[in-house]
Parts: sequence; structure tokens; C-alpha cells
Amino acid sequence: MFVATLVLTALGLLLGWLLGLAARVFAVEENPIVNEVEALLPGTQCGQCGFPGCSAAAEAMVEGNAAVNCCPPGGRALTESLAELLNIDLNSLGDAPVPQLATIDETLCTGCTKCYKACPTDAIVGATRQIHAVISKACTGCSKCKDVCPEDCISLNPEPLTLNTWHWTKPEAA
Amino acid sequence: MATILNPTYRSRLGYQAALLGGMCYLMSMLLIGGNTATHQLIDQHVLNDKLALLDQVMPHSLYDNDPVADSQVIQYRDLFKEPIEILPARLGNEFSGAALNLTVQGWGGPLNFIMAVDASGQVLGVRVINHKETPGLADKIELEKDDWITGFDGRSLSNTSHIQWAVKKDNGEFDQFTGATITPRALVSGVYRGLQCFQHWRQQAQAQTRAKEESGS
Amino acid sequence: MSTASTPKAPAYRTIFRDGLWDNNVAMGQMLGLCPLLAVTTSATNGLGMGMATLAVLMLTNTLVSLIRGIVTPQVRIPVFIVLIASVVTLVDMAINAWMHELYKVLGLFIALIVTNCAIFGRVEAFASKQPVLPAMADALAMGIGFTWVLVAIGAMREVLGSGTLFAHASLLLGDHFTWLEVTVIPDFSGILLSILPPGAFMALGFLIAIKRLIDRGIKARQERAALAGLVTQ
Amino acid sequence: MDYLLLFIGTVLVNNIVLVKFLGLCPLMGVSNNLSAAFGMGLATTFVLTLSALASWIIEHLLLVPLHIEFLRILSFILIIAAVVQFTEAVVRKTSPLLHKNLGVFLPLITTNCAVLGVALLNVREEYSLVQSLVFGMGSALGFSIVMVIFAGLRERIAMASVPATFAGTPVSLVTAGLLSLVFMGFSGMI
Amino acid sequence: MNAIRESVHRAAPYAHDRSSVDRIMLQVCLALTPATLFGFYLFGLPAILTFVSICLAAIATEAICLLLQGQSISRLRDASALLTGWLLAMSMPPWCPWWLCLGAGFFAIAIGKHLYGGIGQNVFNPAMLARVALLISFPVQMTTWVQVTPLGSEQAPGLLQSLAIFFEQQSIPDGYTGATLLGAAKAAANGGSAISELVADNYSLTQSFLGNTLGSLGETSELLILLGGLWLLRRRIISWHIPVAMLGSTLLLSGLFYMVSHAQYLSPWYHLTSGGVMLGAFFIATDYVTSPSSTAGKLIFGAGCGLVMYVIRAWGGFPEAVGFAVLFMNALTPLIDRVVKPRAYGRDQRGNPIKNVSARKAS
Amino acid sequence: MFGIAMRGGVHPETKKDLTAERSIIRQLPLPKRLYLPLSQHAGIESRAQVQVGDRVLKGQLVARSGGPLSANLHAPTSGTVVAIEPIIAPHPSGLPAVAIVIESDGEDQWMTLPTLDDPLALSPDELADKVEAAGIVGMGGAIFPAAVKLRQGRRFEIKTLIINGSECEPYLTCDDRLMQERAEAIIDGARMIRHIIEAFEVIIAIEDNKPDATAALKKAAAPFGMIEVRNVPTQYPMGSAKQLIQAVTGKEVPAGGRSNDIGVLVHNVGTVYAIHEALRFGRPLISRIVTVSGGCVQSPHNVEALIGTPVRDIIQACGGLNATPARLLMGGPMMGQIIPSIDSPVIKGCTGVLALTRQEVNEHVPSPCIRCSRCVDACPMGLVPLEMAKHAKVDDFDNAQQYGLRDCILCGSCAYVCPSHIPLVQFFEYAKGELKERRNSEHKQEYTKRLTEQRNERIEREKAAKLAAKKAKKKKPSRQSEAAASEPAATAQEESAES
Ligand SMILES: Cc1cc2nc3c(=O)[nH]c(=O)nc-3n(C[C@H](O)[C@H](O)[C@H](O)COP(=O)(O)O)c2cc1C
Ligand SMILES: Cc1cc2nc3c(=O)[nH]c(=O)nc-3n(C[C@H](O)[C@H](O)[C@H](O)COP(=O)(O)O)c2cc1C
Ligand SMILES: Cc1cc2nc3c(=O)[nH]c(=O)nc-3n(C[C@H](O)[C@H](O)[C@H](O)COP(=O)(O)O)c2cc1C
Ligand SMILES: Cc1cc2nc3c(=O)[nH]c(=O)nc-3n(C[C@H](O)[C@H](O)[C@H](O)CO)c2cc1C
Ligand code: SF4
Ligand code: SF4
Ligand code: SF4
Ligand code: SF4
Ligand code: FES
Repeated sequence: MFVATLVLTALGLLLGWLLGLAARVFAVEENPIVNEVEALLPGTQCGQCGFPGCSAAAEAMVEGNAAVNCCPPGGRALTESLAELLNIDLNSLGDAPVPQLATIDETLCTGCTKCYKACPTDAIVGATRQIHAVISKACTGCSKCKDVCPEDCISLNPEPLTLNTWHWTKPEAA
Repeated sequence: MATILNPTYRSRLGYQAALLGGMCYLMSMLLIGGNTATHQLIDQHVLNDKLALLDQVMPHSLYDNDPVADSQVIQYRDLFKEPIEILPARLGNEFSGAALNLTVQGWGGPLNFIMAVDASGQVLGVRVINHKETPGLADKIELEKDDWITGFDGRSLSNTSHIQWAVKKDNGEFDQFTGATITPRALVSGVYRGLQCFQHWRQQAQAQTRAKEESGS
Repeated sequence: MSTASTPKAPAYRTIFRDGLWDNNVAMGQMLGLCPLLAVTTSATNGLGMGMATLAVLMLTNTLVSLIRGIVTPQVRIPVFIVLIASVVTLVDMAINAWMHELYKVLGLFIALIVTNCAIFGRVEAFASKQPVLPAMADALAMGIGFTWVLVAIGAMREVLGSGTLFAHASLLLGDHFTWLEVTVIPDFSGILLSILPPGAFMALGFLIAIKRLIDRGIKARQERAALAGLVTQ
Repeated sequence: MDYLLLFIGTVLVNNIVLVKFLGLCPLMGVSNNLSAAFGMGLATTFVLTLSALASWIIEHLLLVPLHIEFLRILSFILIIAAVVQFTEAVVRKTSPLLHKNLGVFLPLITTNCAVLGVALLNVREEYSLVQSLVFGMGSALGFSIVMVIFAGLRERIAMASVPATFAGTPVSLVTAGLLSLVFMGFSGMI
Repeated sequence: MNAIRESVHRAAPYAHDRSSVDRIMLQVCLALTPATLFGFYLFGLPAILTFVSICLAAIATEAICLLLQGQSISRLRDASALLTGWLLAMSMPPWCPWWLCLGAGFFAIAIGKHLYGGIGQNVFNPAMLARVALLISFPVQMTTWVQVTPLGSEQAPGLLQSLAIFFEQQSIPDGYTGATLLGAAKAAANGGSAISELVADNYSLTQSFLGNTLGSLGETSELLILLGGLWLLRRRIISWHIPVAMLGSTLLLSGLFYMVSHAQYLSPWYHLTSGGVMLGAFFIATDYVTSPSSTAGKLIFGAGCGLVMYVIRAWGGFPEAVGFAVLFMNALTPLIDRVVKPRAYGRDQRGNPIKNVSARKAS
Repeated sequence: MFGIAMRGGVHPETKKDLTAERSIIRQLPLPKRLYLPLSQHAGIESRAQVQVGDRVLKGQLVARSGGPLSANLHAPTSGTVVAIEPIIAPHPSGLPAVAIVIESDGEDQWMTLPTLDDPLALSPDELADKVEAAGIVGMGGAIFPAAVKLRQGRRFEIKTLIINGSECEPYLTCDDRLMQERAEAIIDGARMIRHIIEAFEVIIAIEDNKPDATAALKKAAAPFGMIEVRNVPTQYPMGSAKQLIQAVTGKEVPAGGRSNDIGVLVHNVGTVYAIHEALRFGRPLISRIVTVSGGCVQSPHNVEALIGTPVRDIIQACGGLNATPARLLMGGPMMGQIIPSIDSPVIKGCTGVLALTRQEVNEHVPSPCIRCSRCVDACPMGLVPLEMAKHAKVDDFDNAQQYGLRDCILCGSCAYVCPSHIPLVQFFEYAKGELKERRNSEHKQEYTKRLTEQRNERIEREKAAKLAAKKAKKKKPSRQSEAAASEPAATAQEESAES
């Protein structure tokens, strides 16, 4: 009868050792997913997501503390790839913030160059003491320029609809 | 699991091995203890259950031996594929009957029943022990639900002919349940074949005793 | 044993609310479905299984909470599982030996408990992270929650399937409880489907749907009350 | 022929999920999409076959000779849990791709009662080694088939406008019930 | 001017053919009418009561479900509930008690259809679902087959008697019930006697084809069903793939095993002319909602129906299995649809672009 | 005879008899104002070459091609440029688009047209340049710059030139009439295209419901070898290049490829006619044939309209409307677009203007899909429209693509047959639009990521430089950094101009 105990104990010892060993030998580096997520993010460190930069946002997303649609510059495409990576149901998310574009009111701009120094994507053009303008293609809508503009001449608006960007909406019923 | 208390010895292989090993040791000791404490009682219960079942089909007045202890396993391939457990009953030293533990194929799977036969080959009683038939449709074979099963009492190979050993639908003597003929059919044929087994076994046993007597005398 | 490392234990109120309703093992977490569906052909069976599960859950949650301090992640799963299996086997032996009548009704179900995901689920999700008392409370709450769902489904299936309720309850609970056994619909041959496997799935499905309706009703009432609270004079 | 009958019987007639009620938690949990269901099916097949084998060995080389059948559950589950976890660790390291598709399901399987259930049934039915294996694989195939069919159905249902009260779990459960109703067509076939 | 602006929100095409859902459903009903009328003739007033009450139950359930979901009751006009009820009634025993009829209609529409969101969204064939659920739930009532009692004949029950039977004030008179061909064959197989003798003695192939035999309300006349089905084919409401594949695989399998053993297996012609195969092949397996959408998928689906049906008929516990077979294949339909897609223009079967044939000009 | 005919397809009522027997109205009253949107072709907007107040002559270049994929624009009549401003575009969105507005002076005075040699004596490349100069785009609806197509064709071994005279859209007969009335010109144009791309054979493919056009072209083609006039079965969308190629040659264009890839070039008869006009007479593309039809039009006709003519004018030329139309369309009923305003101008790709009654449109409230698979059978591309729409509905575009969204040519056959009246094509338009938006935002993301990296590198460099400068004994650090700072702005500007 006590042979049984012996056998089982031996089995337990062996398996315990094996599992410990397995955990050690086959250890994988800490969360590779965070890196994957970070690679997907825009990397402009703009902070619109409410985190101090993309890597913080990536960590928060992996831990479930940030919604995958919290990054406006990434837009829907990013949201979807993140949702797939992290296995999140898209329908469970609320409305995503709309990406914005900065525009400079030419009548007010004094050409102080503060905005273009602040812009993380070099989306503002214009030399010192000339009127500045925003290249919409490069602007992520981070509002850093707006924050520093002393003349308060920068505003952020959703991207306007044009013939090129318009498409049919989803049909209602059926 | 990043616990604050996570001393280094924890990550040693020996610790983990010891943990699981120790757990196994502890638990198996516990179980062995439990087993020693209970197994006699449990064996007793199991035996009692069996006797209780036997009681239902075979009146206590019929035997004074321990049929369970005297039980033997026989096999008649052409009647039942599986071996049959047979529990002989004796009153004094006189053979007074036997109980057979049989299994037939029902609609939903194996159908396990016990039947008792007296020395003259008459059915004393039949009870279903275990079955997988459809509840509500074919579970009238349980005595709690229906007394159909008592229909076998008193039947024997001699008082019921080969043709009569069938359900009414097949021109026999026994009722079937509407919409579920297969189950009664299986049981009727099982009891019929059980009686045949009993007969064979009896004849063999008698032949043996005769042979023994002859060789003894 | 460290309590420093454990997350803050939830209030007992929350534990019970979760166990009985909000995060019920069977209806919220969708665990322990196998025994849930396999044995609920009658309310009595459900009750028996529920009680057995409750007992095992209490024991395992307590034990695991006690040893949680010394377990390492590498061997966590095997250690817990060994513990659960042993407890179930012991309970099985004990009932068989000393409560044999009960065992005749429950025997089959008890072995099934080992394989009940709900036990392991609670152990992992709660007991391995919480001190003993909350762990016991959680076991009690979850066990009772599981039991009532089992009884509810058993009752639904039994009434529809054979027209009775708590048939043979006295076998399980003793003769004092004969009054429980009622024939709800006399002379009813029953809808077989409901006691067959399909009925089990459907009954749980409908039960969850009903829970949703109730939840929705409660929420609507709360909203209304909140609105009413805003009305001054 | 007998093995074939046993196999078909295990896959269709006595389907482990729909008739025997084992392994329901993963059925409800991991059938949201087809590829996950497929992965779960594969992983379960692997573990079930292995555990059928391991449990037979333990039963006949350890428990029976030593008369310690009461340690059956304990030793079976210990072995299963360890094997599963070990496999998972190995797979995670050696083949991240396989791990992504398969590995994540392995821990789930330890707590899947089908695995222990099949091991115990093997003992109860007194199957031989080959029969055990056939039974194990048949059960696994039965599980995988139901899993995949069910996932297909759920993907379709996910896009239907199911009434809110029933959307999600309830309609899935009812569908599982209807599926088991359909599988009843094979009953009586053995 | 304003009118034009207002309706801007719908894209091309701005033309449409004259098809609509209700037209399709009503034409299927029309195709079923001859077989249905013949069923009324064979089984008399109780059969009409059965039929009418199942259809009404289906429609009433549909109306209630629509209301509960806040949808327009005018959806009823698509006639799909009527058709479901109709097909269900045709596959039920001819003399059903009232509660069975109500239950059938309710189960089909409420559980089979509206639980999933209504028309077009269900995964199982509602009519067959209800039939099979009832078969499992009430095996006795669902396997009670009355003898042929043509309207106007002596044995045909009168109005009062029919009502009494329908409301179960009176049980079906003795001698009115019998075994269907398939039922008898199964019984013979279970009892170990030779199927061929039994069938040859008691059943005629011609009668089985023409329909002068007992069975479900609308399934007996293979001839009339076939005619209805062919008309649907011609109207292009159904395509040939599913019926042909289903009947073909049945014929093939039953022929094969019949050749193996005449005694143990039923002849293929009996397989094709009895039970619900014909109705199933043309009207039930072809249900759009629950069958695959690609041509190849339809062939697989049909063949699968035939296969499963034959396997259960030959070796299973039930004498007839059209319902089970269709439902089983319904369950596989999402998978079939996923795996078997039509070959797209410019792509090979696996979806990769086909190879270019002309090279760039050198230079 | 026709190789493998088209798969799927539908047979809508053609309604061509409304206009098929009536000859083209050539003389429309000259409109007071003509509106020339700068973007009426596939590709980049043209750039205006005139200023408000400029006087222009008929045929004069008013806007130059804006890039490699763009087209020139010419004044359709003589007059004054009165504005270059946004007008409501002839586009269902009703969004504004910049157009050159010309007030006609009523004289319709041509500019001096260049003298011409025999085009067939010129080199193919010169001819292609001339086609480009004439601002010719595909007139069959695809509005793809014709010269681009010709040049691309030159880079491939083109065996077959198919002239597309199928005109499969219901109502439309502009190609039919053109073929009947100007067969010789079309044959001439075809010969010139053949010369340019050095094709081996020319096949003019006409649906077999246009016997008159077939006869006329056969007659005109008779003198020239290697031009074959063939009938193809009448079936929508036979006019689609891919389907036509399949019907004529039996070959399929590989997915994602062009007809070049299998040695075929397809041009619409209208395009061929325009090329003839340009190469023979040096006339740029300033007018086109437009079918004005539909149940609401008083007197349906084909008209030859100047590009830029308001739709109102050409409808009036056809007797006006007899009822408020349920739909006012540009193009055919299957692929056409709603025009948001009756003052929208005719553009180069405008094959027809249809004013349809409610019965003709036969639009119903959609009901749920019954999976009847008629759409699958009707799809000429072999796709699974019902699944595409179902997945688009839940925004699952990956799966929608799995079922073929990428290959969809938006022909509308599926939506035409759907008994549940589901706006399938709109689902596809929506999904394609969303996918495009997504691609754009991905590109932008990549781009901004690169910019950020560049900027960070620069800042690093600056810092290093500063440090170095400090080390080198602080000498005028401020100027240096200023110079460095103006550098990035230039990069961004350059890059934006690039693409
Ligand atoms: C759900 C279901 C369960 C059944 N269960 C049984 C059963 O337990 N026993 C049985 O004999 N037949 C069972 N049957 C089989 C049929 O009722 C079968 O047709 C019948 O046994 C044939 O006998 P009959 O001649 O009385 O109809 C079952 C059928 C169904 C539909
Ligand atoms: C379309 C259709 C499907 C049917 N499906 C089944 C089925 O799945 N199972 C069944 O027992 N009977 C089914 N029936 C009824 C049988 O065709 C037949 O009437 C009956 O089974 C014959 O009686 P039996 O069971 O005594 O042989 C179906 C009938 C129809 C018309
Ligand atoms: C669905 C569909 C239908 C079309 N129908 C026609 C047609 O009827 N006539 C035509 O010339 N082009 C039609 N086209 C355009 C052709 O595919 C092709 O672009 C055109 O013939 C090329 O000639 P072009 O560049 O000269 O216009 C159709 C395209 C599509 C996608
Ligand atoms: C050819 C055809 C066959 C049909 N067959 C069935 C059927 O077998 N069962 C059913 O409930 N409805 C059937 N319908 C009706 C309809 O599809 C059914 O109401 C939907 O399944 C409900 O979503 C059929 C319709 C058509 C056009
Ligand atoms: S909003 Fe997006 S780009 Fe900006 S910091 Fe957050 S994650 Fe990075
Ligand atoms: S919002 Fe301003 S600072 Fe931010 S990217 Fe746009 S232009 Fe640059
Ligand atoms: S034609 Fe319409 S109803 Fe039919 S399958 Fe296609 S989308 Fe569905
Ligand atoms: S619109 Fe697209 S999906 Fe529909 S028929 Fe045309 S190609 Fe096929
Ligand atoms: S898998 Fe069986 S209880 Fe969870």
C-alpha cells in the first residue's frame, strides 16, 4: 500500500522537477506583445491617446487599460489591426475620436515659428516671420502647435470631405 | 504571478519538485488513510445492495446459503455473447433456484437486468438494474414506473411456448409499449434466453453431480 | 503566508451578489456546464449535484487559499488539480461509507465533480489570490449560485418532461421532505425532448435569456428611480 | 470492423459533447470563430490521444498491480496536467507560430472534463490498449467535429439580427441543443 | 428638384427585375398544391384540419414574433411563414391532434426562425426542426399512420367524427392505423426477417410512386411532388443541383447495398418512392436560407443529404431520416459556404490570380 | 463562335427602342454658359490655363493635364471665362468641384486648327502625343485617359484590339447611333489605333440586338483586312471590358491585372470616334453623343452635346419632362450616377441622361437576404455578393474581400436580381470606400512616422553638433541651429509635392 505513496510521490517529484525545468529552459522573454503593439502605433508620441507617448499607450493597451481605438492618428485601420492582435471585439468599443487637422488662420499668424518647432512631424512650413501653413498630409492633429501658438491662430478640425474622400454610406436596412 | 514575497529559493528546481512531490505524498497518504477507513464499510454496502436486489426477485425463504459467495460465471456463446453471472440458491443442501445477472442490447444501449428462477424453471421475478432506454418512453420497464416487468412472474419454458415468448406485435404473449417496441422485445427475448441458459446450466450441473455421485459411489 | 501580495478582497456583499446572480458560475462564467447539463433531468438530481459541488467547492477553496503562499507558478496547475482530485475522492469515499443512501442517489455525480471546470475556475480566479475567509465566502456564494441554477434547470426540465417536481426528493433529503414531491401536471406524458440532451441546452439558454430580461427590468427601474430622484418637489 | 464500429459510434452516436456532455465549457468558450475552434480541436485531439494512452498505462502497470484503484483520479489528472503544461512550455519556446495557433488552448484543456472523462470511461468500459486509443481518437474527432460545426454556425448567427434577449450565449446554447437534437438522428445505430 | 435631392441616398442600379420574396414563396406554395390536395383526398377531413391548423399556428406565431420585435406586421405578406407551415404540415402524420399542430407551428416559427432574427437568418430548416423535435418529444403520436381513407369513401370519417379525432374526444378507431413501407422494413430488419419478402408481399412500387399509400400528409404522391418540383425548376425558383445530387446519391448508395444483399437492404426504387425523399429533395433541401449558395456547395449539400439519409434509414434507429439528414447538412452549410466558393473571374480555384500569358515587349 | 460566353449576367429590359430608331440631334441651341469641371477624368485634376476674364476660342486649351494620369481640357465654344469656382459636381455626393465657367459669345468660333499630314504616316508615339493633346478620355464610362492606355499598350505585345460596341446598359443607344451614322469614321479611328499599338487584329464587338449598327460597320470595314465585325450575345454587362474579352477571345484577364497582360486592348466606339476626329482633323474632344431617355422625357433622343452643357438644356432640347422623375441619372440605370442638380453639366464620360419613372426604377424597401443565391448566379465575376454585403454590413471588410470584394466591378447585376431588393452595390461602394480611407490613413501613418523619425534624428544631430560646437569653444551657436531648423520644413514640402 505504501508503495503507492512512494510511487506517487516520486511521480510528483519528477513532474515537479520537469515542469520547473521546462519553465526555465523554455522561458520566453517578457511580453513580446507590447513590442508588437508598439510597432503598430504611429510612433509620433503625440499624446492624443492620453498617455505619455506610444510605448506607454502600447503597455496600457496590452494590459487592457486603454481602448484600442484611443489613438486618433492611427484611425480605424490601426484600431482593427490592434483589435485583431489583442483579440478584442470591435463592437465592444465605443466611438473612436475623429482624427483632426490643424489649420492656421493666415490673417492672424505672425510667423513666430513656435508652431513648427513644436510639430513632431514637421507638418508646418514657413520661415521666420512669414505666414505659416500646415501640410495636411503630414499633420496628425496632435494640437501641440495650437498649444504653443501665442496668437491663438491655430484651430483643429476634422478632415473636410472632398470628392476624393467621399464614398457611399452604409445602406440603412436589410 | 509577481508576488512580493518571492524569495529566490522558490525558483529552484528542487523547490518545485518538492512542492509537487510533497503534495502528491500528502494527498496519497490522505487517500490511503481515507481508503483504509472506508473500504470495508463500502464493500459491505455494495454487498448489501446486491442482496437487496436479490431480495426483490428471490424470496428469502428460498435460500439459506450465501448466493453471492457461491456465485459462478458461465458462458453460453450462442445465447449471450458476454459471460453470465449466476447466483445459486440452496435451502439446506437442496438446490432451490438461481438468480442470473444478464445484459441484452436495448434501444439506447446495454440493458442490464437480474432474473430469478426457481428449481422448477419458473421465473420468480425480473428487475432491471441499469439501462439507457429513453426516459418517458421505455422506462416502464422499471418497477417504480410500471408493473409491466411483473408480467414475467411465473413464466417458464414449459408453460409458454417458443412463439408465445414474444411481444404481442410479433404474435407473442407480452405487451409492448406503444411507440417503443424494441425495448420490450429485447427484454422478452433476454428473459427467454436466460431461461434457456438456466436450463442448460441446470442440466450440466445435474449431469456433473450425477457423474460425481457415480464416480463417488 | 503573505497577505501583502494579495489584491484587496472584495466586500462580502459583492461576493454574494456575484455568486448568486451577477457573475453566476453557470450563467455568467459559463463554467461547470457538463454536470450542469448532464444531471438536471430533475430538480432533485440538480439539488443533489448542487449540494455535492458546494461541499467540494468549500473544501478546495479553503485549502487552496491556505497553501497559496507557497505555490509557484511553474507547478501551480498540477498542485491545485491534485488537491482538487484528492478532495473529491475523499468526499466520495466518505459519503459512500457513512451516508450510503445518499450516495446511491449522488454517487455518479460526485465523480463528475472532479471534472467540473467551475471548481478549478474558482480556485484559480479567487482562492489562489485571496485570504481564507473571503475564499470560503466565495465558495459558499458560488456553490449556492450553482445549486440554484441546477435546481431551476432541473425543475424546468422535469415539469416539462414528466409533469412532476422534486420527484423522489425524499430519497435524497429524507422523509421529512416528501411534501416537496408534487405532480404539477397530472396525467401528463411529458415532452420527451426536455429531459433529453437537447432540452438541457435549451433550458439553460432560456434561463439566461430570462436573467437578461430581469436584469434589464432592474436597470430600467433604477434609471427611473434615478430620474425620479432628480425631480425636486 | 469492431474498431471501426467503436470509432463511428464514438464520433457520431455517442458524441462526447452532445450526448455524453463532456467538454462543454470549451465548446461554449472557444467556438466564437472557426480558426480558434479548429485550433482547439487539434489541441484536444493531441491531448486526448495522449491521455488515453497514459491513463491506460497507469491503470494497467501501476494502479491494478498495486491495488490502488482509489488513486485513479489523482494519478490520471496529475499526469494529464503535467503533460499538458510541459507540452505547452515546449511549444511556446520551439514554435511560436504553433503556439499561437495551438498553445494557448493547451492550459484550457487541462480543465476540460472531456480529457479526464475519456480516461475514466476507458477504464470503466475495460477497453484494451488499442480500443482505448480508438476511443480516445474517436472522442477527440467527435469533439473537433462538433466544435468546428458549432463555430461555423456561430459565425453565421453572429451576423444575424438575433433579438437582444437571446443574442450571444442564449442563442448559442439553443443552437447547441438543436445540434444535439440533430445528432439524435444517429441514435440507435451504435 | 427637391424630390431628386432627397432620394440621393441609394446607389446604382436604378433598375430592378420584377422578382420579390413573396412571389417566390407563393410560387412554391402553388407547386405544392397538387400533392397537398391529393393528401386531403387520401386522408380526409382530419387531414385538412391538421393542415389548416398548422399553417394558422405558423402564421399566428410569426405575427406575434414580429410584434414582439417591433417589426412591421406587413412582413407577414412575404408568405414565408405560410410556406414553412405548409411544408411542416405536409411532413406530419395526417391525423394530428390539435395540440400537436399548434406546437409544431409554434416551434418551427418561434424557435426555428425568430429566435435567430426572422426570415433569412435561421441556420436550421424551421419545418424540419419542428418535425424532428416533435418526433423526439412525442414518438407515439408522430408515428401513428392512418390507412388511406379517401374522401367520399365509406371509411372516411365524417365532419363530427373528424372534429372529435382532432380534439382527441375520440381516439383513432382500431384498424385505421398501419405501418409505412419504411417502418415495416425497419421492423423487419430489427426482427431479423428478410426485407425483400415483406415488401414484395405488402407494398407495390407503382402505388408507392403514385401515392395511394399511407405516410405523412403530403409526402405520399411522389409523382405529384415531382411534377411540382419540375415546374419550380422551370420557373428557375430552384436549381437542379440539390435535387439531383440528393436523389442521385440515394440511388447510388441504395443500389450498391441492394446489390450486396437483397434480403437485408431495400431496393433503390422503394427508397426513392417512399418516405419524404422526393419532397425533401425538391422542396426542403432546396430551402435557400439553409443551403449553400455556390453551385459546388449545393452539389455537396445534396449528396450529403442523400448519404446521411441512407445511412440512418439503413442502419440507424429511425425508419425515415429526411428531416435529420437535411438538418445535419444545414449544420454543415456555413462550413461548406466558407470552403467552397465559386471560382472568381481571373482567379484560379484557390483564389490566386491566374498567370499572365503575354510578356512585356522587350525594350 | 464566341469563345466562352460570359458567366452570370442578367437580361434587363433594354428599353433601347425609345431612342434607337431616331437619328442624333446635332444642332442644339448654344447654351449660354458652359461648366467645365477640372476633374472629369480618372486621375489628377487638370490645372486651369486661363484666368477669369480671358476670351477663349472653340477648341482652345483651357486646362492642362495635371500629371502623368490626367487629361487636357478644351473650350467647347468661343466666349469669355467668367469664373473659376466651385459648382455642384455631377456626382451623387453633391459636393462642390472647381469648374471653369465659360459664357458663350454665340459665335462658336473655332481656333485655327493645325494642318495635318496623313496620320498613318506618323510614328505611333507622335500619334499618342496628339491623342493626349486632344484631351481624349474613355467614353464608355471609364473616363481613363486614352493616351495613357495607348502608351501602355505599346509596351505590351498587343494581339487584339477590341472595339467595344456592345453598349449593354438599358436605354443607352449613343454608341448604337454613332456606329450607324458614322461607321466610316469609326473604322478610320480603329485603323489608327491599330497603327499606334501595332495590333495584329481588330475586332469590333457588337451585341446581337444591334443589327443595323453591325451592318453599317461591316460595310465600312469591308475594304480593310484585319478588321472584323462580330456579334456577341445580348447580355448585361457584356460591355464591360473583362466580360467582352472573355466572350470574344475566351481568355480571362488575371485578377488585379489589365487587359494588356493578355495582349488585348479595349476601346469604346465613342473613344475611337474621338481619336479619329483628333488625328484626322485636329479637333480636341469638346462634344459627345448623349442619350436622353427615360419614361419622363417627352421626346427621347440622342443629342450631340458640347461638354459643359447643363443637363437642363439637353433635356429641353428633347421636349422637356412630362413628369417629375423618380430618378435623374447620368449614365445608364445599371451603373449610372444620380445627378444632384439639373444644372449639372454634361461631362466627357456622360453616356446618357435618364429621367426615370417610379415604375422603371422599381425600387422597394429592402428586406432581409433570403440567401436565394440569385446574386451569386448573376455575378459575372464569380463572386459571392450576399456574403460580401453581409460582412460589409458588420464592417468586416477582411472577410468581405475573402468573398471577392476586390474583384467586384460594381456592375449591379446582383442588386438587379435580388428579390429582397438589397442595395448590394451600395454595400460594396461603402466597403470599398472605407477600405480606401483605411489605406490612406495607413499611408499617412507610415509617412508621419517617417517624418517623426527624421525629425528625431535631426534633433539628435543638432544636439551633437551643439555639443561639438560648445567643445570647440562657444562660437555663434544661434545661427547654426536656425539654419538647421529651416531644413525640415523643406523636406516635408518636397515630399508632399512628390506624390
Ligand atoms: C427519441 C426516441 C427515443 C426512442 N427510444 C426508444 C426506446 O427507448 N426504446 C424503444 O424500444 N424504442 C425507442 N424509440 C424507437 C421508436 O419509438 C421505434 O420506432 C419503436 O421502438 C418501433 O416500435 P413500434 O413498432 O412500436 O413503433 C425511440 C424513438 C425516439 C424517436
Ligand atoms: C420532408 C420529410 C421529412 C421527414 N423526415 C423524417 C425524419 O427525419 N424522421 C422520421 O422518422 N420521419 C420523417 N418524415 C416522415 C417520414 O417520411 C414518414 O412519413 C415516416 O417516417 C414513415 O413512418 P415510419 O417512421 O413508421 O417509417 C419526414 C417526412 C417528410 C415529408
Ligand atoms: C459593368 C460595366 C459595364 C460596361 N459597359 C460598357 C458598355 O456598355 N460600353 C462600353 O463601351 N464600355 C462599357 N464599360 C467600360 C468598359 O469596361 C471599358 O472600360 C471600355 O470599353 C474601355 O473603352 P474606353 O476606354 O474607350 O472607354 C463597362 C464597364 C463595366 C465595369
Ligand atoms: C424552394 C424553397 C424551399 C423552401 N423550403 C422550406 C423548408 O423546407 N422549410 C421551411 O421552413 N421553409 C422553407 N422555405 C421557406 C423559407 O425559406 C423559410 O420560411 C425560411 O427558412 C425562413 O427563414 C422554402 C422556400 C423556398 C423558396
Ligand atoms: S495618440 Fe497614438 S500616436 Fe499619439 S502618442 Fe498616443 S499612441 Fe502615439
Ligand atoms: S496638430 Fe500641429 S503640431 Fe500636431 S501634427 Fe498637426 S501641425 Fe503638427
Ligand atoms: S439575391 Fe439578394 S436575397 Fe438572394 S442571396 Fe443575393 S442578396 Fe440574398
Ligand atoms: S456588382 Fe460586383 S458582386 Fe455584384 S454582380 Fe457585379 S461584380 Fe458581381
Ligand atoms: S468542460 Fe466539462 S465542466 Fe467544463
